[in-house]
Amino acid sequence: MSAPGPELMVEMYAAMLRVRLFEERARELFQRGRIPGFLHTSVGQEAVAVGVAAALRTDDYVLSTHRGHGHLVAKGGSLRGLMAELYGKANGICHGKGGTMHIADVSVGYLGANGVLASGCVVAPGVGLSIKQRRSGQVVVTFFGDGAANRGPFHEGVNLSALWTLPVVFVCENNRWASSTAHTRSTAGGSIAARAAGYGIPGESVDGNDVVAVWDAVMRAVERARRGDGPSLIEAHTIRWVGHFEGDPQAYRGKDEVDEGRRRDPIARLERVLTEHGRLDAAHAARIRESVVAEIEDAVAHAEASPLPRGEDALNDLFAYYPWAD
Amino acid sequence: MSAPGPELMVEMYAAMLRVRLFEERARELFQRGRIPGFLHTSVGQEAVAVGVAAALRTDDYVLSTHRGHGHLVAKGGSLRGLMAELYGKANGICHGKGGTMHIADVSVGYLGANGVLASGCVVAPGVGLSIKQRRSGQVVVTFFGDGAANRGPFHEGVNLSALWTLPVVFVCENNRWASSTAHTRSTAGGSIAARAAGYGIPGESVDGNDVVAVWDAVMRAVERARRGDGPSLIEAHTIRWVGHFEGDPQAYRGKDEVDEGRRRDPIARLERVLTEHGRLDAAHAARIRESVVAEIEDAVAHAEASPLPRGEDALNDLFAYYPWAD
Amino acid sequence: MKLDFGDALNLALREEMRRDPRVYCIGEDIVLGLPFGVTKGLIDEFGPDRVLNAPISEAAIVGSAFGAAVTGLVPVVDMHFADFVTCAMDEVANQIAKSRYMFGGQLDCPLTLRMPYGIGKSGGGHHSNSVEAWFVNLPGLKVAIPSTPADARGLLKTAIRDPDPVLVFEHRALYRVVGDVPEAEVLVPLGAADVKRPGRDVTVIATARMVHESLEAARRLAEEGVEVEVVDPRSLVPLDRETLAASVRRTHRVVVAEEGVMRGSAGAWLAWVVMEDSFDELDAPIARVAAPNVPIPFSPPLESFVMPAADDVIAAVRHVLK
Amino acid sequence: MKLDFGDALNLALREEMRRDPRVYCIGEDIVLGLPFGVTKGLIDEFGPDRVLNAPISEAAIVGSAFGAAVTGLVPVVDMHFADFVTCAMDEVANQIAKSRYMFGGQLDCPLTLRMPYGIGKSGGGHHSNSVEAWFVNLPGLKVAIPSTPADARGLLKTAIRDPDPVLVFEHRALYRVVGDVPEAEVLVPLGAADVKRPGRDVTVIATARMVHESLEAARRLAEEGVEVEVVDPRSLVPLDRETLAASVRRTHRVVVAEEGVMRGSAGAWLAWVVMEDSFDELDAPIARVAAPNVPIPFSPPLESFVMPAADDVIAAVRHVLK
Ligand SMILES: Cc1ncc(C[n+]2csc(CCOP(=O)(O)OP(=O)(O)O)c2C)c(N)n1
Ligand SMILES: Cc1ncc(C[n+]2csc(CCOP(=O)(O)OP(=O)(O)O)c2C)c(N)n1
Ligand SMILES: [Mg+2]
Ligand SMILES: [Mg+2]
Repeated sequence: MSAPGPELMVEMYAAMLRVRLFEERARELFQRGRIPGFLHTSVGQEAVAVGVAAALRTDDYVLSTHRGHGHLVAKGGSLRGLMAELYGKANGICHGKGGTMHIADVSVGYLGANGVLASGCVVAPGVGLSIKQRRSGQVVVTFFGDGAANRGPFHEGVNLSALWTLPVVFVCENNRWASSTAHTRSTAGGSIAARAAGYGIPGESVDGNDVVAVWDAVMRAVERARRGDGPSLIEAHTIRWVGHFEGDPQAYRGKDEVDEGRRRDPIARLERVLTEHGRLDAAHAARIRESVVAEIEDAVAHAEASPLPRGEDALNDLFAYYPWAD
Repeated sequence: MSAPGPELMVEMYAAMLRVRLFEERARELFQRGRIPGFLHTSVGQEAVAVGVAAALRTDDYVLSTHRGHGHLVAKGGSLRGLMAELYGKANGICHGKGGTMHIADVSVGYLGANGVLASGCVVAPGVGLSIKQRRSGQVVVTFFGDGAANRGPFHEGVNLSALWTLPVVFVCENNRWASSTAHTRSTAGGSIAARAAGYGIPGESVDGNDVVAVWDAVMRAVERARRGDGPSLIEAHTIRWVGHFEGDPQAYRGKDEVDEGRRRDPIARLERVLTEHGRLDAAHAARIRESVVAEIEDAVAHAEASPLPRGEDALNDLFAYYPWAD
Repeated sequence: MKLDFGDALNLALREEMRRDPRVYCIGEDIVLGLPFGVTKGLIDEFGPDRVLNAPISEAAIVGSAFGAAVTGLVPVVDMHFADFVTCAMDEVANQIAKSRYMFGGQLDCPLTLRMPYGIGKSGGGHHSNSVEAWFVNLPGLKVAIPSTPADARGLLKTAIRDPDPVLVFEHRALYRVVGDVPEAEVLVPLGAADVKRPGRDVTVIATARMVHESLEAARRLAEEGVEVEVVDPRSLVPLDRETLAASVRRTHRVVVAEEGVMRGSAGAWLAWVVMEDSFDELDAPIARVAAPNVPIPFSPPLESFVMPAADDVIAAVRHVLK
Repeated sequence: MKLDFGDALNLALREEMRRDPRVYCIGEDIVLGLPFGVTKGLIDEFGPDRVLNAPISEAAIVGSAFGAAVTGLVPVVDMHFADFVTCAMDEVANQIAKSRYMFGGQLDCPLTLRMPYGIGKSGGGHHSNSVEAWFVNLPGLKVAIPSTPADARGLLKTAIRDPDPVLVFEHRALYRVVGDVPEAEVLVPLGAADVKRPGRDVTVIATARMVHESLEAARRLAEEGVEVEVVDPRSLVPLDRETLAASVRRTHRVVVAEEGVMRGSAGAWLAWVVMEDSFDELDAPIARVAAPNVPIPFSPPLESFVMPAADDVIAAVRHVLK
């Protein structure tokens, strides 16, 4: 296992905080009725998004899920564009057409959240193929949940990527639940990482609350992919602190799991490590938090101030080229 | 490994011969224009169909493929009904509506050939569920090819069956080719049986040209299923002697593979074993062949003599109940 | 009694599960009744053998229901959102719809597919679509589309008892709509349209949520003296062409109102049916109310722009009266 | 020059692959040109990086093409049989059709999906279906449906160059039909209907194989002095409503002929379009020629019974002339 340098670790700390505070703020705004739709946040799971993104270049690609804000924030997406989109504003990154579950920010390689689970698993090999044909040296990461791993596209996408040795990293965020269904009630054999062996590719299970462990596993997978040695599968075990969606009464689980999650808070954990090693002190941590909060408040202010789209804007953006309206 | 009794072995010999001669006859009839459509036969692969069927009860279920005549003949389906259906006759088992790729004979548990590859893999767990709820002690076998194994339903169906410990046996007929695409060019990791481990179920690779080996593996899988211990995956390696479909020029492979197949002819092999052990002599073998030929000729005569459906019969059989034609 | 649409469906499930031990429910998160509460509480009465939470494997959920239906059980599948039927499309289109026919009638397939669908609450492009037109175009399926709690209960019961596969489209926005439901176990047959409001001037043929929007339009138009007849086909396959034609014979003017997009939709089909059956009765071209030809956008002003409503029905009625 | 429909498609692929190194073909068994010869020989000219045999993984074939299309390549997917699009329906309906829109226009998706379809040669229920109606109902897709070798080549070339996803429906029975193809690289635009035969008495709007059946019908009817105008829309999305309407203004009588089933089909949509644009021009109800509402059966007499042909067009023409 290799170790990230201290600067990178501090950056990852800041990035996790950015994801956490962004989503906590989004939850609050949702509860206050500022954000429409369903809202799935990844509070507690930040180490996965950040550990992955820290191992990637800006021009590397990410295919995300219904729970994708963290992936986008970690990848360096515009907080303004994202928050305005969550608000459904005209200058949201998708002009208000996508919203929480269908956001893309192509400028940072973020090819889209997705309302259909596991769909990214079959899109990824095509992105990999394009990378390979263009010899661009990029990689593509596709995220999916423990529940989504049981859909057919997982099988087809992993097989094709392995067969054609494509630069794809499959990252399963195992947060123990698919909505109200426990991982143990959905996944025969219990391990998603173990399924990699059947395709002759590396499959690794990591502590998804340890950003360094995630970063390390993804670094190795990314290096392998860039070398031309093909895909890897990483299963990151983590815990979501909040409901499946905002407003979920969570009748399916006890408080103890969330308590466990909080005890194993990935942000506090990294803060401890950095502090112990003298890489971060209270003043520095406070400065980071301050600047993150400022960024987020800027995004919120921007979103609040932005105009809603006009109804008839619904007719734009469908085609790049269309001869007439029929 | 257990051994079948001598009577059963002779029965399997006769059954393989019945499959072989039925399909050779069907090929000939197809070439002579008596049978319409596409024709996929399993010549050379008979040990799989027969090894499986010999391990099953008549009330056990089979879900078949586009290459399914052998499965049906081995399961004890009516040769008359089958041949008349291949001819597209009104008294074919499906009234001429199904034809080679969509034949069912529910009376022997044969729930259907299928024109869509791997579809049976997701149907099987439902049949298994029904067996379990009805406590009928049956099992269901679903066949699929090495190519079909790369479709999503394989993953979803195996996972669900394993999760719910359903009485399902997944039998992959690996004949090295999916149409013109080599198994090695379609299946990452190379082994389909090895994929079972990822679901925590037994996966076994057998010589699909050895009917006794197939029977034995299926017997164990069936016993396990009937005991309530859940599904198994069996990969039977075999060789098709003929084209993917009747008329296939087979530009993708050399003659040597077919030669290998003929050298490893499952019927000749069992005949040798039986002869060596004094369980079959030339006269007995001749009698068997004679009676099989007679059955087949009876089916052909029946099919030839049967009437074609009237065009407007196309409108029947759609619904069990429909209030009117709209 | 008064029940909302979701509770009426829940009641139908309970009644049919009590009546027939072969009936079971399967879907994602249905034990807790997610996402719309329709299956809530069934687990307490019927236990885990008959109320099955499945993994996220739509092909296996729908495919296995087919396997169970042809071997003695009576599955009721919850598609979660109708949009996800795309993940089980072979199972519906090629296995469920075609097997009885292709096998010469050897197998019945008593399977019900519950399809929660429709625009609303900024669900966005992957959770809001009207896909019923695809299944109207697929011989071998029956398609119900109730608009009221009583119809929802009566049609779902009929669907479950039907020996053939039936898709029941349940509009998400209707689940909490309350209406009268008979105390008795009344079945609503497939292929029986219902005149939801009589009127002599214009026939509005509407489905699901658009029935309510059309009734609202009719109320408003009545104030101007325009009497709109609102006809709800209740099932698209089979289709009660006679009730539609009878209404046209009275009014001679027709609006077809649906939530799907204009192009190639179920409403386009209904408009054709009216044309075919009643061309000579028509005093004006048929008008259609439908969504524009775009996916369903997220942002509320965009979403309401594409979502057909009472105002659109009123405009269409005025148009055919011109 | 004279080319058959399949060779014309092959030529289009070659021309576009020569022109643009980003273009590649993917599908099952396409290296040998299976099943219909369209991709035959491409491997020799373009090599295995641009002619990809995929495993039997329709979702991954179509899904990966989407991934490639939005990141710099130009995929041409061979669906093998259009029926199997059911195995990749989420990829087409939710990813390919919707992403540009949902993402606010951030991504182009220059993807072509070749859809060999149609009844013929006892293919049976899983290899014979007309599924184009589903995609007409799916905003975000363009849908071409050529009938002649020249149109096939010209439309496929346009589809490949189009920045949006285009489905090209290729009728299986047309592959070996020979026709004139220009020497020059002529593109046929989407949304440009073509009058395949002028006539003053009746307009027959027909697609794909039914264009040929309609021309045959027109020839036979001409002997009786009935002049049929055969109009081929060539693409269903976009649709050249103006050319259709102009023809109706000449003839005032319309038949719509397709191979799909009657109920909820693309032809029902076309009939609606004529109604909407030309109601006042119509001197008779529109007639439709389509298959009955059943899956496609195997046996030749059954198959020919459901397969619409010239005789059916003739009957429909006589009907609208009554
Ligand atoms: C194909 C599909 N099926 C069902 C759903 C509905 N749904 C949305 S999120 C979810 C649970 C997902 O669980 P998991 O994959 O573990 O991701 P998590 O929510 O835990 O991040 C479900 C069932 C969907 N969006 N797509
Ligand atoms: C879903 C689907 N994709 C493609 C096809 C076309 N097809 C028919 S048979 C075949 C090859 C099948 O190979 P395999 O599964 O190994 O079975 P085998 O033919 O060798 O018995 C293909 C591609 C199909 N019928 N269904
Ligand atoms: Mg999860
Ligand atoms: Mg094979």
